[in-house]
Amino acid sequence: MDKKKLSFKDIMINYGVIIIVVLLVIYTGITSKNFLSVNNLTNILMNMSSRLVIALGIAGCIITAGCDLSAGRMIGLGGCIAGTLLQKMDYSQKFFPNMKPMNIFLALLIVMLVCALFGAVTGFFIAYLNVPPFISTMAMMEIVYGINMIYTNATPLGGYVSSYTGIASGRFLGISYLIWIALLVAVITWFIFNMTRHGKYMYAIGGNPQAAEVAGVPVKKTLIIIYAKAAAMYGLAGFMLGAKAGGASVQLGYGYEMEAIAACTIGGVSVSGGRGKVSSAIIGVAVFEILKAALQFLGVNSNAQWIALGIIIFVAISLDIRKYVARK
Amino acid sequence: MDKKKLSFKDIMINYGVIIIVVLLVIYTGITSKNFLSVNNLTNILMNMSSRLVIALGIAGCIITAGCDLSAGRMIGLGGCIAGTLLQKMDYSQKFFPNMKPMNIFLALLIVMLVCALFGAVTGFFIAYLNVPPFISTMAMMEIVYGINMIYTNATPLGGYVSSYTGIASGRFLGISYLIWIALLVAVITWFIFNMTRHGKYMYAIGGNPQAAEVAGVPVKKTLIIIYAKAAAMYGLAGFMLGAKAGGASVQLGYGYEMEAIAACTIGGVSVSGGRGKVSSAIIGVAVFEILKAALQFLGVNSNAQWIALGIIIFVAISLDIRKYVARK
Amino acid sequence: MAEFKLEMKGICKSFPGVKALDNVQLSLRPGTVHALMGENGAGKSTLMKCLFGIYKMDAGEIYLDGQKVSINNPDEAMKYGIAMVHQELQPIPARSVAENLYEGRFPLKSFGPIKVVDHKKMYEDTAYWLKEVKMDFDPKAMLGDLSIGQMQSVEIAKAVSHQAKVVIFDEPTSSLSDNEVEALFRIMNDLRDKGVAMVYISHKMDEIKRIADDITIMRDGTYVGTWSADELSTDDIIAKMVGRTLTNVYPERKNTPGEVIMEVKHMTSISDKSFQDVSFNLRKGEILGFGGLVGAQRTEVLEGVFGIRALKSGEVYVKGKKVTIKHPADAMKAGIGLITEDRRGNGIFGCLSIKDNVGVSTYNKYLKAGIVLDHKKIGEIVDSSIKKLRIKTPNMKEHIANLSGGNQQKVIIARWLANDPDILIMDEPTRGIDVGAKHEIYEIMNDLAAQGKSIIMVSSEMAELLGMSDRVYVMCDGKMRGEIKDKKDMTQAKVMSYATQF
Amino acid sequence: DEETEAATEVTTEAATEAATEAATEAAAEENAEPVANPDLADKKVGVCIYQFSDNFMTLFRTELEDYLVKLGFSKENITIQDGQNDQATQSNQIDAFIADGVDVLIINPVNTSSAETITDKVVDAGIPLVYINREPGEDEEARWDENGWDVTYVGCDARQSGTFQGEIISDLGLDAIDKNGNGKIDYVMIEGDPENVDAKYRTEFSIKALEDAGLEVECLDDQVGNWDQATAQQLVANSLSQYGDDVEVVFCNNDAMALGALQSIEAAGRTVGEDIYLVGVDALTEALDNVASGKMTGTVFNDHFSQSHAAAIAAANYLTGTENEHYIGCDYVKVTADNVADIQEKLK
Ligand SMILES: Nc1ncnc2c1ncn2[C@@H]1O[C@H](COP(=O)(O)OP(=O)(O)OP(=O)(O)O)[C@@H](O)[C@H]1O
Ligand SMILES: Nc1ncnc2c1ncn2[C@@H]1O[C@H](COP(=O)(O)OP(=O)(O)OP(=O)(O)O)[C@@H](O)[C@H]1O
Ligand SMILES: OC[C@H]1O[C@@H](O)[C@H](O)[C@@H](O)[C@H]1O
Ligand SMILES: [Mg+2]
Ligand SMILES: [Mg+2]
Repeated sequence: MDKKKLSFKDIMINYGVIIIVVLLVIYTGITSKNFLSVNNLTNILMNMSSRLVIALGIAGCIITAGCDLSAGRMIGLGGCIAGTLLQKMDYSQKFFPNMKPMNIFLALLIVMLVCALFGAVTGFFIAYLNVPPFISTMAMMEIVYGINMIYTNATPLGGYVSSYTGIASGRFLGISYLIWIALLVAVITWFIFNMTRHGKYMYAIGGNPQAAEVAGVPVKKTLIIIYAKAAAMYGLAGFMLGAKAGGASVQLGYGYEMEAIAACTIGGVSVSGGRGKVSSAIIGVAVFEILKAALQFLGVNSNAQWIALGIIIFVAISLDIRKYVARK
Repeated sequence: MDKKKLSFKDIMINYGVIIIVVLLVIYTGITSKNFLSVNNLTNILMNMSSRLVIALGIAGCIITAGCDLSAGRMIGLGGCIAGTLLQKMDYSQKFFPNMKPMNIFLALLIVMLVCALFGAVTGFFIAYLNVPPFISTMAMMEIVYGINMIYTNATPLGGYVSSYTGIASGRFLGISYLIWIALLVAVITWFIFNMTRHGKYMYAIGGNPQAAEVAGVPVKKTLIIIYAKAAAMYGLAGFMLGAKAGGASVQLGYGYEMEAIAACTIGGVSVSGGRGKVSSAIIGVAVFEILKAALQFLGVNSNAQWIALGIIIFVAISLDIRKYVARK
Repeated sequence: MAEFKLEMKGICKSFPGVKALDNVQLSLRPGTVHALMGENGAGKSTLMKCLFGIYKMDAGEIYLDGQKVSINNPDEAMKYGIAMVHQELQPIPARSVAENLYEGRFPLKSFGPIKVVDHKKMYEDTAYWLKEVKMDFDPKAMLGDLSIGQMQSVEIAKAVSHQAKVVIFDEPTSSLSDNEVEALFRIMNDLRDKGVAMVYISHKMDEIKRIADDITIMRDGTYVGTWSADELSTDDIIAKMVGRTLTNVYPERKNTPGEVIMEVKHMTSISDKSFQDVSFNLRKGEILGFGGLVGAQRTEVLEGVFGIRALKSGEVYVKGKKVTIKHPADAMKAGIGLITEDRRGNGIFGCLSIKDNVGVSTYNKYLKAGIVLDHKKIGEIVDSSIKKLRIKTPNMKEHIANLSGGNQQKVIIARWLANDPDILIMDEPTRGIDVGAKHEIYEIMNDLAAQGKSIIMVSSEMAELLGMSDRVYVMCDGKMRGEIKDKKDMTQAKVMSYATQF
Repeated sequence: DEETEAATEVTTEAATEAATEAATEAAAEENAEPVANPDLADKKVGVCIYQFSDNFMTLFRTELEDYLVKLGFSKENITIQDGQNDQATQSNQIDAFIADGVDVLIINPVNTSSAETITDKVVDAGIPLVYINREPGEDEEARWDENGWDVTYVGCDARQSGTFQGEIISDLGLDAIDKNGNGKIDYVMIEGDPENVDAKYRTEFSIKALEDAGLEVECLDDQVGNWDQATAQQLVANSLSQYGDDVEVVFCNNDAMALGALQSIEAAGRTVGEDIYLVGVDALTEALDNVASGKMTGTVFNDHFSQSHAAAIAAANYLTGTENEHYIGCDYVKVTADNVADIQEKLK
């Protein structure tokens, strides 16, 4: 085997997913004229925004070798709480008919706090009662859904005040607020992951929980914070999605956790814990959103899109995982 | 601490879930008259039958420290394939208008083989390309769904021949065929788990995959067999569910994997691998089905049922996990 | 000032089915190294884990400087000035050396109102402490990229960096090279001068004689006694640990090797950084030693033979026939067995019973009608191994994770004995094993050889290598550097001269 | 409450007649093939369906696509997207359609409450819009009218389907139904996806119709079956084993669930039409067969032909410069043993 061949293989292994996506973008750009328009690229960025917030939240859980199946239902709860608090006075189907629409920041705060509370409960069961994250977050997923059903009585919400929908339609420096929010969350998350003690504890717990415990890391407290923080981020994402869709219902966000976990993994967050960066989440989310848009532009049959998505996950992770496989 | 107190606590920790369920059964039996009728108990056993087949399939995956998110969609595929092959000649919406209804055993064989094939593909990616089971089965879940959508074009299937629906309505020694099938599957699974080399290999892989490799266990082959076998069982479950409901659609089985995983865990299968028995799956499935029936009998609001289910999972696993936590 | 820096009194600790500690005591004088001795499973690690707050003891008291204290978790232990180097490595492989060193106590600085980790200080301090322990790798290096020995050195640096008043070393040298051991002893001498009280646990008698001031001996979870190091000879220590006297550690060989049974030719790893062009042969009934410094790639070569590591080229002949080995199962078919050096990583199945741990490699042999496992036969074999190897356990259903390290090792030996290979590769077979058990393992090796089985033994312990081998190959840096055919040429000097031919 | 009354008005006997008429009209239209307009051949159509796996919407979209082609659109210019029952996903798809520059959008919204935002976006982009199957609120429809936007809704009123279900039962008369002789109609309700208006209205209006007919009702059990046959089978089996012979009527929000319920009813040794009554909605082929053979008391035909054709025509109208009304109604059709043959004929 000569050197050249090997390095080509290495490139494929390390950047395989990205290369595939770039090829797809080029192909789609050539065959359907508007794909590479500024308009459509903004669209893709907008679509990425809330997905990124979710992925960054879930990434924290995965890095501790956990996961969070409750993400989707938390998004729904966040979106619905925001929806009930931010309806126009004159909307005929108003949820709280006589309540003035709340200040949007206050509403956001409430959404994030409520979600964080549920997240903290999940974290408590994981940390103190040794319930595996998969099971614990699954249980919370059911509970949050039930609560949201009871709260909204399964009524779809709409008729939002313009300051709320304005979060999606408004722009600053030509860029949608949604994108700014996602950027801000990414920067804060980067800071937490890399610059704070909490971030390092997170990696330690994922890398080797016994070692972390023995080294004096407050494992339990850290876990609770991680799940609470993640839940707050799902709440934020629900808030963003509601603004963008101009409405919300209990189904909002359903199943998003799967895509977020897949996105993180594709980007390089290891489900066995201890490894993963903010950039991993960004790459993974970009892959998914670009793929979805490209498939639609190419006119691929919706049913076949599921298959394409599944195949991409297989291929992407097969290529990627080999980076970490010991040279055997 | 005196002996007595300790042993009460021990009993709670070891049999907590079962005790809670027994109390619930007694309470429901007293407050709603028909709960403890033979009729209703048969009914619960019928409901358990297909769930048990699923749980036993997924248990094998969990014991190897994996999981299987594709179960639900495989059930849907199995139910739909069976549906298309077993329609009456004179049914006007017949999927294959001129095809004679197949022999039901042949149809079952086809269903199980097709599912097993997809399961083997999942297993291949897990075993040979190191794709984590969570991700690999998630990808397969999407693919199988897409394929089923294309295959059936989301047409609801019905008009089954009576020999097919007879599997649910027919009885042998007064017990429904469905229950016999579940029993048979449980016995075979017990045999495989405990009496065969393959079963021991499964536990070894879950206990320590590297060690298994070094000990000469054919890890890759075993993993592929486990995922293929599990998929065949989901196919069987889909076949059973179709017979019982008298019809099938692509949504059949959706989300069942979560409940199956939760049931296994409640019964004592460890998500970190290496631990779990056939009886674990039986206990877990019984807990869920009894709970669901009891909540319905007690007239608990549908939305609140989600919350109750979530809480039971939390409590059950919190009690259970402590069996394995070294007392520090 | 109290006479003792630290006292543990009346310590009791039970695990389900095992009384691991029964009224044990330990008293550390400041400025001394206190050796804690005992067979595998005597309860040494358990006692230290109780001290460090990892286990909650059932009964007993701990006094620090004469004050009674209660220690509930490692964090509290560290706050009391206690540090520990753990027997089972505790690394976080995906993080940097510096982070591993400062985990749980990162230096912070203010970033506006927020406290952030002071990376600059962390890296500088890490570099300082690494230099203290005579190590000079990059604080930013990924811990997982280091060798096991280097990781152990990081653990030592970490314990030292705590500037603790009590430092516990639980078998720190089991994977250190001689140079690294020397460095450790220098550090310990420094600490002694600074008045630090140390506990030192090791199964290597020569180390004890060199470094210990006091010796406490335990047996079966009970306290035997405490002596000054000069009061006891090595034989005394062994007798008190084992409860009987052992005359010759390396038992007499009963046979002479026969014809060549296996030949390995020009084996080269698929990785350029790994072993190149390694050839050797093995005779029937022979104990063949593989010497070299830690990191010489001996393990990799033998794992290559066994089908765990990918090869670029090379051939293996067993009994004159060429065999293709791509998987351990192929190796087993060719009559080869392997006891790996990394017991926890790829040896034991922690959550499985002793029976399943022994049985796993032998199921092919015990099938009824080609399908059903013969549980009765397997049970008998496991039972007899437990007796033969004197594995300390309530019964064969016990989870292997609950056994002491040494007993776990014996279970793995039992696995391969049950498999009955013609050729058994043993990689560091006595690492972490007490003298009594070591002797037993050596006797088993000799018996196997006498039965016509062949053994390849990788050992970093010079005495063992020279004491047991019929013939020795020495590797350095992935290359075969020499063969010592004659027993009388086997000297430490000769082995070292080959082992350092970089 | 006004709204409720209005709905009840719509669903009088007269309306039933009108509905049957509409069905026959649609049938007539069916036979008369539309003329393909060549101007439409290069127009791009974006279609958003709330969820592909939905059986009824599958019939709807298949027919819609065929009919669009008949009207002159070319197949490769029609893109149909699966909203996966998620408004956010659907909104993204709508954005992509806008970016892609489609000429007309046909949207089956996931959440009708999001209609305002969707309309704003689409109107801003200057694209005509046809909503189908799920009706945006009155406020919203009023806006289209006021601003004269090219936006319309084509569909049925779900309240009507519920009322028809109730009427099918009430027409039988109390004596026929009240087997346990307590003077009440004892029923079990199996609901579809609870956030779907169709499910809500069917649950509410089927019972309301009974009460309006002067019958007393008793709800024994009300469970959520999520439109799913297997789930409904299990729920009804549980109900029957709890309430036994007291169960007199099983209402299912759709036919798939009614088919599941039928399995449980038969397994419990009960006979529809003799000691128990069963109604669904949708007129799935198998349900029609069952109505014909008496295994189901009745169902309600959810006329996807008229609806999809009307939607396709509305879309074509916008592109050819013809205006549309802002509300294009269609009617459900009550199906019982009496008229089942007609409906079966129509669906062949
Ligand atoms: N977590 C545990 N659960 C059950 N038993 C345990 C556990 N940890 C240790 N033991 C038992 O306690 C006893 C003492 O073990 P310990 O590890 O302290 O021995 P040790 O003296 O350190 O031996 P070695 O020299 O092999 O390290 C052993 O019999 C062991 O099986
Ligand atoms: N190519 C490599 N790159 C980085 N590290 C390596 C490489 N090869 C070996 N090492 C490290 O060197 C260490 C020793 O290698 P190996 O186990 O082959 O040597 P050995 O002589 O068998 O040592 P031991 O006596 O511990 O068995 C291993 O821990 C391994 O991680
Ligand atoms: O929205 C989904 C639902 O739509 C209804 O119109 C139909 O009757 C139901 O069967 C279900 O398909
Ligand atoms: Mg020890
Ligand atoms: Mg009555």
